[in-house]
Amino acid sequence: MKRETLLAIVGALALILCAWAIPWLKFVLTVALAKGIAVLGILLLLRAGQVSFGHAMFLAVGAYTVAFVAPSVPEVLLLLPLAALLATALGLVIGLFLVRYRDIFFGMLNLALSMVIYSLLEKMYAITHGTDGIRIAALTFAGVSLEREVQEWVMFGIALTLAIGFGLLVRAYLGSPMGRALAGIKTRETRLEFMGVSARLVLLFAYVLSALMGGVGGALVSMTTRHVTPQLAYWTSSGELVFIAILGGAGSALGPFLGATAFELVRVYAAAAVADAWQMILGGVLLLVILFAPGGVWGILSSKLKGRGA
Amino acid sequence: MMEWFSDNGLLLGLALLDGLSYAALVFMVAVGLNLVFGVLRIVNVAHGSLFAIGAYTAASIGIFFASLGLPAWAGYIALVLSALLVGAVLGPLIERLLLRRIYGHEDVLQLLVTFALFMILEDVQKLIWGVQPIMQDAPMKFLGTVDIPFGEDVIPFTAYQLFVLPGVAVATLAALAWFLRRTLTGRVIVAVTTDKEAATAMGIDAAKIMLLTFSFGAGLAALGGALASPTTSLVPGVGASTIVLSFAVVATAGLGQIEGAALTSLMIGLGRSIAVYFAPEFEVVVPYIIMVAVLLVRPQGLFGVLETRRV
Amino acid sequence: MSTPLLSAKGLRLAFGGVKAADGIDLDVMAGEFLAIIGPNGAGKTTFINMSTGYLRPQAGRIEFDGQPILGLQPRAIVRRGIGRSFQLPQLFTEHTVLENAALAVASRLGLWSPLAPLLRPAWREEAMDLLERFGLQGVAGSRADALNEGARKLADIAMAVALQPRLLLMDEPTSGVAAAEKMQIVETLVRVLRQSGVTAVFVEHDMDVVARFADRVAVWSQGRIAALGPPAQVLADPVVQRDVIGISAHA
Amino acid sequence: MTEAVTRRTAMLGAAATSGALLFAGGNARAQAKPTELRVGITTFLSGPASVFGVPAKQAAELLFEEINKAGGIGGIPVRAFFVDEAPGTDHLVGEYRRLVQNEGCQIILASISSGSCLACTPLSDEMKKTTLLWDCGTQRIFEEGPHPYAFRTQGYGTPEVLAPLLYLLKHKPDFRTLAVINQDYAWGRDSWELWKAGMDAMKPGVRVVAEMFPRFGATDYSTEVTRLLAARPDVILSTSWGGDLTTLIRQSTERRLFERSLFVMPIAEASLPTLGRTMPAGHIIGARGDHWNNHPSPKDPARLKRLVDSYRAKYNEYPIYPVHHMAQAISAMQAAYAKAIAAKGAGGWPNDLELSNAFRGLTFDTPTSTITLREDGQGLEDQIVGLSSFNDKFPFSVPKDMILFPAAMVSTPVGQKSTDWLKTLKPDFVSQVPAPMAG
Repeated sequence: MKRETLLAIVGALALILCAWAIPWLKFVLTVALAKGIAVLGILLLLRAGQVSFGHAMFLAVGAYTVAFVAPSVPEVLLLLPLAALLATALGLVIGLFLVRYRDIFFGMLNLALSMVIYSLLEKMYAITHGTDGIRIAALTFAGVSLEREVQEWVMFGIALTLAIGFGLLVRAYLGSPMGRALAGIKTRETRLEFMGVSARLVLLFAYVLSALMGGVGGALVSMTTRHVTPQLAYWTSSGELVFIAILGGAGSALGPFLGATAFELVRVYAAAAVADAWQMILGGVLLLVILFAPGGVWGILSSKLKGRGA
Repeated sequence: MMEWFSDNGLLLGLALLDGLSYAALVFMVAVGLNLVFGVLRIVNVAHGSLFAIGAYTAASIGIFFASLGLPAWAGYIALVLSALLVGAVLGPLIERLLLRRIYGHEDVLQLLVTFALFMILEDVQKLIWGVQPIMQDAPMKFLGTVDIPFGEDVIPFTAYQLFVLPGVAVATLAALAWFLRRTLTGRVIVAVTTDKEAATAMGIDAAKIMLLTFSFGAGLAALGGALASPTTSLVPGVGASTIVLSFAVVATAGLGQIEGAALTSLMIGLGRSIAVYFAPEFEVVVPYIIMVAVLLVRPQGLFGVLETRRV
Repeated sequence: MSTPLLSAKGLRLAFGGVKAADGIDLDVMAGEFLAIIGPNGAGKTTFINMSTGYLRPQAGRIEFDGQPILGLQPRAIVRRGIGRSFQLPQLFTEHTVLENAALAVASRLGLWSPLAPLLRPAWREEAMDLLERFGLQGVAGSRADALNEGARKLADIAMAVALQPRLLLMDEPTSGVAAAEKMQIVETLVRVLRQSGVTAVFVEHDMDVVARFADRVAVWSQGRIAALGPPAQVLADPVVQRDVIGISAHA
Repeated sequence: MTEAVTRRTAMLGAAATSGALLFAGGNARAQAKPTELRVGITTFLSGPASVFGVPAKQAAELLFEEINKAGGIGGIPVRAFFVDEAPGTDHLVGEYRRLVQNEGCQIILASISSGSCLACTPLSDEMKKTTLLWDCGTQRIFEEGPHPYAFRTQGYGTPEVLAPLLYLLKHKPDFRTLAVINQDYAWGRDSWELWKAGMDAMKPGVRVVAEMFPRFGATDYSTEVTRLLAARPDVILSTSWGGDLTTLIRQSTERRLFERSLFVMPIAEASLPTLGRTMPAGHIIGARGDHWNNHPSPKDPARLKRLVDSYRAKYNEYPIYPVHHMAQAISAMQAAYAKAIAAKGAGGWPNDLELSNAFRGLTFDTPTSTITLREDGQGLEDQIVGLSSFNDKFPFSVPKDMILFPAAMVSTPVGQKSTDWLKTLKPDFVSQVPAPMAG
């Protein structure tokens, strides 16, 4: 997988260059990286043949953790692990129940639970300020308060570092016995049981890991946008995450980041070009990808590179 | 407990009436989605858009009829026309041009194709019908109201809500049950739902059945929208909120089960209206709580058949 | 061969009115090859399913190595040393054959490692070695769904063997395999199992296979064991010949 | 490959505009006069709130066209960059950055939704970019902290709720029971909190028989209507708007709820053209301001008529309050630029700080009145409330017996929190309510 490594390095450098050359894109790219981390979780579950249509709930949990705790502890280095921890805990609780289900039931139960969380965030107005959402005041990094420009760079740097870290982790995981067993759930779940392995436990581990990454992604999104709303947990946000996974391509741990970058860029440029029909453009792009490049951006890139190498 | 009932019994009765009509609307949307899922094995996210388009079309035709000076009952023709139009034009178009290309692909791709379609149709609606609320309530007004006694008071209900909505839903359920069990085409649809491979092996033209079912489902979605249109204002985004609820119904009902869809809709309708009276904070989460509770007890859905393990 | 490895006593199970097990008593001795024959619907697979925890008998008891195993999860039974293979091979179709084997090795040696690769040198070596013993080294890199039926059957059994079971229950290991390959597959199988010292119970319809490889034969009929003994003796029994072999030859 | 191409085009696009950015932005360097005045406008272009967002966008397009025909602002043409609020805050704050850093917008007109405003306003502090909050009504903005670069060019929740409350107290002082049915989101909750605080202070003892917050964007209120019919409150308050309000009114009318209870609908105005003749008469309606189509004595009748006529001619519909709010923001922008340019002298162009200073304390004309921006950035806009009625001039309901509430009377004083201030009101505050307007 030399190609993957090469592409990852080139991609990371391109992102840094982009963020440096076009200041406002730094923000967009930070969000893209954050979402990419969350989409890694979708990718894991896709390997098991399962589609979570409610994964945005973990993003929301991560984001709201930051929003609730930041007023008392505005420290990025503490907030991130805390958000990850809470999302992981929720993932574990929900996961224990959800791993009993497959296919549409798995997808729809995720959707239902995310809608419950969405409704709670919206309904508990006294605590969450409803759809207004919560503003996150300036944060400190290792105890230092930073200026806006520096802070933006720091967030970008953290997102990129975590993206690389989680990307490597997921890559290793997918090649590990647990990762390969996870992929086995898609084709022959019963065999795992015949080998003395609990398929549910295999799936649960992946689910909890995906929740963790969702929480981290959500925390990063909230620290970047500095404002959280229940919209984060709405079902269309979950749909977006699945969209990104397919756009980027499920074939590689690089896919989610390619997908998230492409998604955010298409969205901002579509919004800039036709402010009132951006949804249609995104939908069109998605259709084209599915019909003509089901391997996503990763599929296109890797076949190009392969062609060149041969 | 008894005391609570004597205090709130009358209110509970009112909640029942409201719940019924709401359940009818939920059922009309969900049953089409469930039917389509049963045969095509695709969760059609764009079903909500078809609902919205059906509603808008019905309102447009109704307004057009009114401008021609046709009497108020012509509004009902508009409702049916809209469902027929969507079912006969949009349904086949979507199935032939899009869905057919992705049968047999991974579930997630099939799901996303309809998600993409949903995104596109959301903007299309806006381009056609604009953003200002559209209302065409002639069919509701035509039938007037019925006074329901409430202690010494009376509560007016619209006859449309009390009779037309539940009536159409029950008729649809009965007609569907008859169609699926008593007609050849219906039985073929059931056969494909139960075991597509076996059905194809028996020489059933699956492609034709899928086209038929999808168009039929689209028509049902549109009919649901058309029926809802006299009672509500049509605004952008009405499809998105409708579809989530239908998802919950389909999963709770059991895949492809129309009776399951009816029972689930009833539970959701009643649960919601009771919540509005006694615990308004829970109104929004009621459908999901019902869904989770049902699936905890019956993992395959209310009427679902456990798929046998192929060993 | 004094104590039985697997001991079933008075197993009863009915589905509706059909008696799939109607008082099954059977002892499987350590080291033996026991063939199960009988017409379709006689309850052969039901016996395997009960012994591996997939079905729970309504009455009776099953002991493995002197310990009761009824009520245990299938997974737990596997870990105690009862392996199983299937009439329809259960492979991870999108994995390579090598990965299939390595996953089986991993599930014995430690599947729960999320970071080190599955195909780490030691496991790859063991998996390759296993495939070689089954003559599958040539297809190690192919995707499992690209194999022919015979190779799939062998791979399926290889995965069961990788778990190093003491008892292996095989459901029709030769069904669906081209006649020309059949004997060769069984020979491979028997050689590997003998080498590994695995006790085996297998459901089989081919009487030549039974006659040649089984130490004992149990004849199933309507949920009961109609006859039990060495192949030469049982297969020669006229009742068995009429009721079982006649029917199963047609089946 | 496509990835690389996307990125490349992105960079090219950015490079093309970053030239403009270099000259337009930055407080440090001397401000050269740009070739055009770029205005970023965030508004709802999709989703349920686009019923407000799209008319406002149309108004901006109409007015910018007029301004450019008349020579632009300070001699340069104005150009609008629209951004959709609907995709959510995380997207919007990125778009705000794009507008400022990439498109080189010199001023931003931000947001319909309170959530968007609360997210954009702190950005205006950080990026030191003058931002006009052109429509959102949340009282939290200026009451929870100063925002030196943000200004609200219209009224906000407190006067918009207090004026109808005072009207009610004057119109039907003897009511005993009240029910509320608001959309379940910030405005629905906040407006009820404000109303309750004011009502409990000025008329203690009113029994609240039902508090309902149906889902935002709900399509069916039959259960809520039944409950209201059964509860028979004297007064029903609803601050809902858009499709939600029209649905509520239709379902209530049909079931004669309007005959049992007096409705108070502080932002009914935007729904009246849609409702046409189906809107019941005799209920209290507000417009989030004083800009009614039948304002009996507008300050500049010709200007009001011109706005209404040209908007109707172009879009074939009557303007609703978001149109007026957009027009107010644009008027404020024109006035502030004129003031700032005059202060710089000939040929000068204000930098960000100078521009924002020009807004502080600014008084500008609207077709119906004048609005002054207080020292905290809040605009003082008069409120007119009346009873729904019909006349021959309009094919839909318009108010009669209108009362004009001067902005200063119904707005929370600078430095106080609205709920605290409302609690200090006394029952005799009602006696200060002016007499209905003539006409």
